[in-house]
Order: sequence, then structure tokens, then C-alpha cells
Amino acid sequence: MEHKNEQPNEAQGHHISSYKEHFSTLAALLLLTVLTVAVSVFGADLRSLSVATALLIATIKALVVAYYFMHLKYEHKLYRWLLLVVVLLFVLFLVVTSIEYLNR
Amino acid sequence: MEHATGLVLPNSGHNRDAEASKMGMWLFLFTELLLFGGLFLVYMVYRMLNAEAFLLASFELNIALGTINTVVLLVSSMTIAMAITAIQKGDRKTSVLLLYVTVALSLVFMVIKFFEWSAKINYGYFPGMEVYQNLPAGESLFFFLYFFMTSLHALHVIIGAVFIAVVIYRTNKGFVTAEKYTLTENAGLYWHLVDLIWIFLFPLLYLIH
Amino acid sequence: MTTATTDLNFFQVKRGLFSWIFSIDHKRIGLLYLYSLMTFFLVGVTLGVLMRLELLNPGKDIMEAQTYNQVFTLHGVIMIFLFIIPSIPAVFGNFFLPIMLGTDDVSFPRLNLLSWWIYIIGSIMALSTLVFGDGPADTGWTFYVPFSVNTTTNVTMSVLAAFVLGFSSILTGLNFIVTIHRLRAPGMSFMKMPLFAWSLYATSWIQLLATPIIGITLMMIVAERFFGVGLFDPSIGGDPILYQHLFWIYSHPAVYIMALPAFGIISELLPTFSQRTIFGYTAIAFSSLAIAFVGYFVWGHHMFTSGMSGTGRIVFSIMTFLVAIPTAIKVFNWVATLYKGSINVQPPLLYALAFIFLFSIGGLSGLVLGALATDIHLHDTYFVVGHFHYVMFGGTGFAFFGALHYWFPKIWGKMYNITVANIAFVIFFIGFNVLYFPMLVVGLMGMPRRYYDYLPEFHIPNMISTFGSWILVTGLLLMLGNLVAGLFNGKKTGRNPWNSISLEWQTPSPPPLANFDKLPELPEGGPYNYKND
Amino acid sequence: MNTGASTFSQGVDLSLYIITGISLFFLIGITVVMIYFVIRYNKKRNPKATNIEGNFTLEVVWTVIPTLLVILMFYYGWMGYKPMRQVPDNAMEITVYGQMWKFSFEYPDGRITDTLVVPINQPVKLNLVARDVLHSFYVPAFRVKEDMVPGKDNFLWFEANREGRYDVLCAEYCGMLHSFMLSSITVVNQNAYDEWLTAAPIVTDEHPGLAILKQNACLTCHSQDGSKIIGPSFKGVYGRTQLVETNGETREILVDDEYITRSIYEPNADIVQGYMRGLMISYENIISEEQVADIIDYMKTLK
Ligand code: HEA
Ligand code: HEA
Ligand code: HEC
Ligand code: CUA
Ligand SMILES: [Cu+2]
Repeated sequence: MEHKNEQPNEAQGHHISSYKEHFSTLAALLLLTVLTVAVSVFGADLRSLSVATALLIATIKALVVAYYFMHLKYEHKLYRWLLLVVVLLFVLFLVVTSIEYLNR
Repeated sequence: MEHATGLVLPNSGHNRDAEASKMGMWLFLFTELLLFGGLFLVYMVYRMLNAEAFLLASFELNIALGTINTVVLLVSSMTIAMAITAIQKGDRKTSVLLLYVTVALSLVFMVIKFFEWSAKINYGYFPGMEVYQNLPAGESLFFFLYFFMTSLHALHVIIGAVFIAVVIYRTNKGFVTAEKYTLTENAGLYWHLVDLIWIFLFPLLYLIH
Repeated sequence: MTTATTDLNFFQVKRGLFSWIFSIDHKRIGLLYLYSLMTFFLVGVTLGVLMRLELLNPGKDIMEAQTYNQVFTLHGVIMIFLFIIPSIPAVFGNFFLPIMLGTDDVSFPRLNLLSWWIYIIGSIMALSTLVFGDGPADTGWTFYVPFSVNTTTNVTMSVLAAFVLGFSSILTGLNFIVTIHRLRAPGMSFMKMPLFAWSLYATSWIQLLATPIIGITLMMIVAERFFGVGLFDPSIGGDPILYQHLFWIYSHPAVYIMALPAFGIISELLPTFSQRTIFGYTAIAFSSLAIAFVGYFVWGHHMFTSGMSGTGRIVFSIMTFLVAIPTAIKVFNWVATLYKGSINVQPPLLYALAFIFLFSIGGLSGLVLGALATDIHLHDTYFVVGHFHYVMFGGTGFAFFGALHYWFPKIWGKMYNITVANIAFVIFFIGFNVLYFPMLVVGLMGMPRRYYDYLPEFHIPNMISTFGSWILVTGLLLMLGNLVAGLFNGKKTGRNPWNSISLEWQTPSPPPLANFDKLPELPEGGPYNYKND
Repeated sequence: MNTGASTFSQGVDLSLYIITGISLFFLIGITVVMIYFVIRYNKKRNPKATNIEGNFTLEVVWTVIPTLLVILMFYYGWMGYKPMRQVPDNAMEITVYGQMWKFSFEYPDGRITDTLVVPINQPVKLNLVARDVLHSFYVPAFRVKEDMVPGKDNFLWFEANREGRYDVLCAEYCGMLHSFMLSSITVVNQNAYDEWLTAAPIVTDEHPGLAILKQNACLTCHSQDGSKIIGPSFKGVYGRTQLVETNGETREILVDDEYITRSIYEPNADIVQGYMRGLMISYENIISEEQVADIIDYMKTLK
């Protein structure tokens, strides 16, 4: 099997994010924060719906931080795969545990 | 390097390898994720078992302060990301300045957190206190988790701030340069993780109404 | 190509205690682990033998009930956290992984030294309970709440020790993953990597991703003991079973931290001693990853009687059976590797063959435990004790000693007495079975574990088992004695006494500080491609 | 293994035999093949090895066959277990209390016993209640076991189908005398059971206080003859002065009614010197004040 480019490599050169890009990222994150607080404060009677939106927004925010601030977007794809596996593993922990508890 | 003599291999473990340090940092962040993950699991189960109590207890937390702290952390995340950009461009001064701003923001975060905690402690919500002992079932669990999770997070904030302080020192000494900035990058990664955790803690503790 | 300017091996470059305990050479760190680990192992087995002595007859033989409880807890803690989890990765992984990858050290040599120090600190903390506080914990190595929160013995210290040891384990795993990604010799793709490296890779991922969970869980116990908030107390909405979930989310994957490196060792030993390629390289490599992944989702099989939901029990039982498949695949491939080989029967091979036999007994008894109906009967009986000694001692333990015999000439450049090693092996093997097989039997009869005293009908198997422990002691002492004798006056060996083509045998024994005196040459067509045609 | 004595034994034993059978087949197969190869392809007989990289068909075969076999094992295990959680409607209910280190049984009519007597061929449901820490109710002959978890309801049921006396063991580690936490189940025929039921509780001239002590397993920790077990002996305890530790301070105290009551309701308030905290649970909701008075009365007789 040939494994070209399988390894992340320094020689690939580093992406330098611009200040502007960081600034827009922050703007997006703040917007999402306002949104999630608003949903919670004004949508208090949505109950489980508001839990879902809060977690959804948090996940989006986390992805934005990871992709732009943490440069995941410009990293070798290995890193995205690993992160995916780790998150998947953790989510499966939660799922399996809830299967157990919800059927008590 | 311990061996001055002998054969030098192209893939030596004693070569400077920026990619390796970054990879190491990422792996370390994974362990941090799962450390908090364990707590999130406990939170999930107990919330499932005590939905109403968790709801009631979460009303006691101050959304305004929580939101401000969220904003503080997000801004600090940006400043450290910018510090990396600055050093990559060879602009050492700006980089250091931005790092200082980041540390300052971490202090702001801790001060606000401190006021929040002392307010709760004044009410007697700290584990072991009178009021806490008499809380209805489930609510005391919420406060225990609140203190446990936020203080573990605060510990990470402190470690992150110290880490950044080291970076400032090393940058000033000229060890961190436009070619050799892994240290700044790793501090950034760590700091973003602190932010990431908070991004989940905030809605789970303050917002879920 | 540069050649070595000096012939000094890594023992000779520097001398003195400090040149060891502050060394960042992976080979020295590996040996530091070996010496400390063997010390703790001897403490652990001594406790084991004492327990067997107590169980020789019903009623009190040599110690009080409380002492017995502390002894088996300390035995379990030492064996799990101090011996078997670090064992193969920390000793042989450290020593040989870089060499087998054709590099001169791990990616983070200083971090490597730090993990050894953390390991030592954690171990001292664990053993300090013998001297300080109210004696060693008496909870069993599982620290189940609420007992572990109520008891007055020194649980806090034991738990903190396990926490600290977890850090060491994480750092080693992290180091290995990065090393495997970054430092493979030019031309060694993942699919040309020795299987030992593959197994360490899978192991490291488990160490990295499961250990934090036990860390946080143990912290909760400590918090409980300080604040007494009742985190797991149902009367305020908590759930004692949640503790068990958290504990086993780590501790089941942990059994694969113990087993996978052993699988890696066997995959190295068999090709060398049958002088042919390994059968089914890809299957063996990927089954490690499969075990690592699926192994995360079977933790509930330790809790079948805890009052889990029915659905939970069924899910966990199915997953348990699924995780046996990749292991079965490995076993079949190993046996097939012997086919048409040119088999050279030497002590390391004997350990490898014994491994396959004993581990199969252990693993197959695991299947009995994985089935719902039978586990209800056998949970927390001596059947479980038999099961895990077969997999841990008969499996990982035998692989560890196999590896020690295999790499002994490489590490020290000398050879032990082969005949004595063979005799010791036979005694060891017999003693092992006499010791542990009766446990499976007495478990089926219904004797619960962690029993200081037992009903008269369980007497005979317990007696046989205790006799077995004496045979085992004889074998072990003979084996260790032979190795130590080999250290001092063994015959010098060359680079490659076993005629292997793996990279570590291309360098002098003991290796020089930089690991190689000439650029290593990867075997053509894969790591096990013996030239047989 | 001892012969089964309940309706579950068949299912459990069947799955045990099936799994063991398949396991033995593989174990013996692997061992024999392994030894054969070592002899047949020994380097003396076969100086030149042949490289065989692998065989895809074989890999598939030895993946699929074990998969099918483990599904079979799972299935039998599941079937043997399934009835264990389905309690028949006509089951009689008995509550089992587990505490360090004694089981006690409460019958529907309120009688409390140390050992269980049940009629043959009658489903019995046991409600499991733990008072202090985890315990596990284990009857090897019935092939049943279930943990007793403090603060949580758990249950177990069985239908005995052979007369006799069977051991009950505690199978979850619960502290110092875990291995002494034993009891027994006597399975009798319906007539004998009815007789046992209607027989008036054995009247003895036992002191009522002693009866309470026995019922609540106090005597597993407290002797009546002056010897130290886990707690202080009750002999001569009343009226004596002794050293206790209260909130970390040592003080001298007179053992009187008030102190004994406190010792029973809040055992961790004063710890007698030389003993461990946290072992004795509070009997606040278990022993009534009148009963405590009886106990005190009885203690006075232990000189
Ligand atoms: C090295 C450590 C190790 C390993 C590798 C394993 C491997 C396995 N274990 Fe074990 N286990 C422990 C260490 C280990 N275990 C410990 C320490 C405990 C007790 C903890 C405590 O409570 O203190 C325990 C307890 C334990 C229990 C809980 C028992 C109880 O308390 O009630 C169960 C239940 O399912 C179980 C199952 C298994 C299974 C199915 C495997 C499988 O992975 C085994 C797979 C192997 C084989 C199947 C054999 C080889 C294959 C063949 C010979 C081919 C033929 C195979 C087929 C046809 C499938 N183990
Ligand atoms: C790798 C892991 C490992 C190993 C190798 C062993 C080895 C042994 N164990 Fe281990 N055991 C565990 C892991 C292990 N154990 C665990 C995890 C538990 C569960 C604990 C719990 O329930 O919490 C357990 C529980 C356990 C029990 C059950 C206790 C109970 O439930 O009541 C018993 C009982 O016999 C036992 C016995 C033994 C014996 C006799 C050995 C023997 O192999 C020892 C053999 C000894 C020798 C081969 C040589 C000894 C040498 C000397 C005496 C000389 C010393 C010399 C010098 C110091 C110079 N062990
Ligand atoms: C698990 C063991 C255990 C059980 C069961 C137990 N005790 Fe105790 N008891 C202790 C211990 C240990 C102490 C000493 C420490 C303390 O004072 O709490 C003690 C102390 C006492 C004392 C104070 C004795 C003195 O010398 O001052 C009294 C009275 C007492 N117990 C009564 C009871 C009664 C009544 C019961 C049963 C209803 C009971 N105990 C059950 C362990 C037990
Ligand atoms: Cu009760 Cu063990
Ligand atoms: Cu397991």
C-alpha cells in the first residue's frame, strides 16, 4: 500500500490566519452567544426544545472555535479524523449510558 | 541532547519537531476533553434522574455574570489566536501585547467567577454548609456539580494563564520567533480548550431552563 | 552514512545512579521501569501467596479478617495499577519501540522520564498506606461506593495514588502515539510496521482516552470523603450504580491495555521462532484497533447483577461477545503462523505457546461470564478470579516473561542458561494451572470472591490451589534466579542469537546510545519477510 | 457444580454446557494443532520454512464461524436469564434486609426471621433492601444473585423445585465480615410450610431486649461476654464511664439511657475510643424508642 502524504508534514507550510479572519470569527461567536442566551431567557417555556437548541448552538460554537481559532481547518486531515473519533467515542458513552438509564 | 557521538538518524527523536509537539498537544487536549467528559456524563445522568430539581437549582445562577464571562473568554480566545498570527508575521511586540491582554482577560474571568462563587457561598450553597445540607433532593447534586465543574474549569484557566505567562517570557527572551512559534501555538490550543469547555458548561449550568 | 565513532553501549556511556534516574534515554527508562516494576510485582505476589496461605483451611490460618481484606485490596491495586498496566508498554515498549521503528528515541524523551517519576511517586503513595494512616484500603481494587466512602481505612491515599499513576499511563501513551506517527524509519509505512508497534499504538489510544475517566471518578470519591455530600447517595437523588458505570468505563478498556501489548509480543515471538512470515498481518494489525474500539462499550458486563435495566444487560452482553471475535481472529492467525515454519523451540517460544493456551482458557471463561444467565450465577465468585488470573497472569504475565527471555540477550548482551530456563518454565506452567484451575471449579460450586473464610464444601479445591501457589513460587524463583545468574556470568551473545530479521537485532547487543551503529535496513517486503524461497 | 434446585437451573446450566462445550472444542482443537505443528515443523524435521502471507478465505471463515457461535451463546445466555426478571403474578413477596453482616427476612405477616423457609413449587419474590452498603443475595443452588443497593429497590425471584436446605451467601464485598454474611433457605412441602406458618412464634423466656438485639444483628458486632468483636461488648456497659471521641475531642462519659439512645440513633456522634467510625449505621427508623428502652433494660442485666 502506498501512503503518500499520509503524515502531516512541516514542509507543507503553515497557514497564517489574518487578523480580520479572527475578528469575524469572534463576531460570529458573540452572535451565537447572544442567540443562545436569548433563547434561554425568552424561550423558557420551550423546555426540552431549549435544551436541544442550547446544545446545538454550543456545538456550533465549539466547531467554530476548533476550525478557525484552533486552525483545524488548515491542519492535516488526520487531526480532524482523530477529533471526530474522540468525540464520537464520547457521544457513544453518553448514548450507551442513556440506553441503560432510560430503560430502568 | 544526550548523545553527541554516534550515528545521527534522519528521524531522530532528538530533532526539533514542531509537528510532534503540536500533535502531542492535541492528544493531551483529547484527554482533557474526556476528563470533563466524565463530569458531563455524571451531569447527564443526574439531570435525567432529577430533572425538576436541576431546573429549579439552575435558576439560582446568575445568567448575566455567566454571559459576561462567556464573552470574556471568547474575546481572550481571539486575542491569543491573533498573538499567533502576529508572531507568525514576525511581529513580536504585538504578539506579546496580545498575550498580555489574554492573561488580563483570564484575570477578569477569575474575578467575576470569584464574586459568583462567594455569592453562592454566602447563601450557603457550598457542599457541607448548613443550607446545602437541607436542600431538596437533587438540588444539592446540582450545586455540587456546579462547584466541581466550575472549579476544575477555573483550575484550567489558571494553568492556561501561567502557560501564557511562560510564553510571554520566552517570547521576550527571543526564544519564540517567526520560525519557531510552536510554544505560542500550543498555549493557544490549550487556551481554546479552556474556552471550549466553558462553551458547554455555560448553557448546561446557567441556561437550561 | 556516518559510522559510530565509539563502541560504547548504552550501559557504558555514563555511570552512577544519577545517570540512570535522570536519564532521558528510552532504553534506560525502560530498564528503570523493569527494576521498579519487578520490585512491586514481588510485593504483589508475596501478598498473593499470603492470601493462599490463609485460604488453605477454613477459619483463621494466619491473619485476621480485616487484614485479609486489606491484603487482597493491596494485591489488586499493586497488580493492576503498578504492575500489569505499565508492564509491557513501559518496559519493552520504551526499550524497543524506538529501535523497532528505526529511530533513536521517543518523540518526547523528557516527558518519558517524567512519566517514570510520576509512576514512582504514585507507587510510593500506594505503598505508603501500609505505613501511614489507618492502614491500606479494605475496599477491593474497585473502590465501590458507598463502602469506600464510609470505611475508615486509608482509601483517600490509595485513590490518589491510582490517580497519579493514571497520569503516568497517559503520558506514556501520548508519547508512543506521537512517536509512531512521527519517527518511523524512512520507508516504513504503517502497514510495514512491526505488529508490536501496532499493538502499542492501539493500547496507547486506550490509555489516552479511557484513563481520564477514572481520574475524574476517583476525584469524586476523594471529594465525597472530604465533603460527604452524598454524590452517590440515592436519598438525595444520586445513584451508587453510576459510580460503577464510571469505574468500568475505564476499567474494562483497561483490561485491553493489559492484553493488547501481550498480543503484540506474541506476534513478534512466533515469526522469529518459526522463521517465517506472520500469517494474516493485516488481520492481526486491525483486530487490535477493533478490540480497542469495541472494548469501550462492554463495561456493563461487570454489573449484570447490579440492578441495571434489562435492555442495558442485553446490549452489554452482545457487545461482550462481539469483542471476543477479533481476539479469536488473532489466536487463529497465530496458530497458522506455526504451519510450515521451521520451529526452533526455545524458552521464549515456550512462553508464547503457553500464552496461547492459558489466554484461551481465560478468554473462553470470559465468554461464560459474558452470557447473561451464567454470569448471574458466577458474578463475584472465584470463577471470575480464575478468569482474570488466567488472562492477566497466564496471558500478559507469560507474555511479559516470554519477552524478557526473548530480549534478554539484546538488552544485556548475555545469555541465560537455556536448560534451566526450560525447567523453570515447566514448573511455572504446572504451578500456574494447579493454582488457578481449582478457582474456576470452586467458583462454579458457588464460592464468592473476597472471602476470608469459606464453607467446608469448598475446602479441597482451595487446598489444591494453595499447593499450586507453592509450585508456582518455586518456578518463579528458579526463573528469576536463572535470569539474574545470566546477568552476571551468562555467555556473551552476538547481535542476533535468535536469527530474527526485526530491526532491533541489527544493532549490537547491548545497543549503543544512539541505538544503531549503521543505518538500519528494513527487511524487504514487510517486517516478517524471512528469506525462505 | 452443585445440582440446581430451582426452575432457573435448567436454563443456566444449559447455557453453561453449551458455552463450555464450544469452548472446549476450540481449546482442545487449538492446543492439539499447535502441538502438532511444533512437532511436525520442528526445525530438525523441517529445516526450511515456507512463507505464507495469509489466506483471505480462511480469514473470512474464522471470522464468520466464531461470530455465529457467539451469537448462539448470547442467545442461550439470554434465554436462560429472561425468566429471572419476569415475576409471576402469584409470587409471594418477602422483604430481605441486608446489613453488615446479616440477612433478615420479613414475611407478609410481619414476622422477621434469620433464615428463610419457603414452600416448594411456589414462586417467591424477594424485595431486596440494603441498609448500609452494597450486598448481594446469592443462592448458588438456585442460580440466582442480585445486588442489594442502599436506597434503591431491587428484586429477585425464584421457584424452588427440590426440598432441602440451601446456602445463602453475600456475594458483594461489604466490609470486614463479608464472608460471614450467610443464611439459608429451607425448601419444604406445602404442608410443612403451613405448619411452620401457623406454629406460634416460638415462645421463650428470652428477654424482649435480647430478641431485638438478635433481630437487628447487633450481636454480630457486639458480644455479651466481654469479648471485643467489632463494637464494644455489651457486658457491663451500662453505668460504666468510658472515653469517647466527640467531634475530634476526647471526653469521658457515663453510659446511661441518654447515651445509649444516642449511640443507637447517632452512632457516629460519640465514638468509643479504640473503635472505628462509620461502621455502625443509625437505627433511627428501624428501632423504636420503646424497643430501645427494652434494649437498655436488657443491658442492665449483663453484668
Ligand atoms: C487482561 C485482562 C483481561 C482480558 C483480556 C479479559 C478478556 C475478557 N473478559 Fe474479563 N476480566 C478481567 C480481565 C480481563 N478480561 C478482570 C480483571 C476482571 C474482574 C474485574 C473485577 O471484578 O475485579 C474481568 C471480569 C470479566 C467479566 C465480569 C465478571 C463478573 O464480575 O461477573 C466478564 C463478563 O463478561 C468478562 C468477560 C471477558 C471477555 C468476554 C473477554 C474477551 O476479551 C476474551 C476473548 C478471548 C477469547 C474468546 C479466547 C481466545 C479465542 C479462541 C480460543 C477462539 C475461539 C473463540 C470463539 C469461538 C469466540 N471479564
Ligand atoms: C497481574 C495481576 C495478578 C497477578 C500476577 C496475581 C497473582 C496472584 N494472585 Fe491475584 N489478584 C489480582 C491480580 C493478580 N494476581 C487482582 C486484580 C485481584 C482482585 C483483587 C480484588 O478483589 O480487589 C486478585 C485477587 C486474588 C485472589 C482473590 C482474593 C479474594 O477474592 O478473596 C487470590 C486468592 O487466592 C489471589 C491469589 C494470587 C496468587 C496466589 C498469585 C500468584 O501468582 C502469586 C505467585 C507468586 C509467585 C509466583 C512468587 C512469589 C515470590 C515470593 C513469595 C518470593 C518473594 C521474594 C522476594 C521478595 C525476594 N489473587
Ligand atoms: C457493623 C457493626 C455494628 C452493628 C451491626 C451494630 N453496632 Fe453498635 N457499635 C459498633 C461499633 C464499631 C461501635 C463503637 C464505635 C461507636 O461508638 O460508634 C458501636 C457502639 C455501640 C454502642 C456504644 C457502646 C459503648 O460502649 O459506648 C451501643 C450502645 C451500640 N453500639 C448499640 C448497638 C445496637 C443496639 C445495635 C443493633 C440494633 C448495634 N449497636 C449494631 C458496631 C456495630
Ligand atoms: Cu454483605 Cu458482603
Ligand atoms: Cu470487562
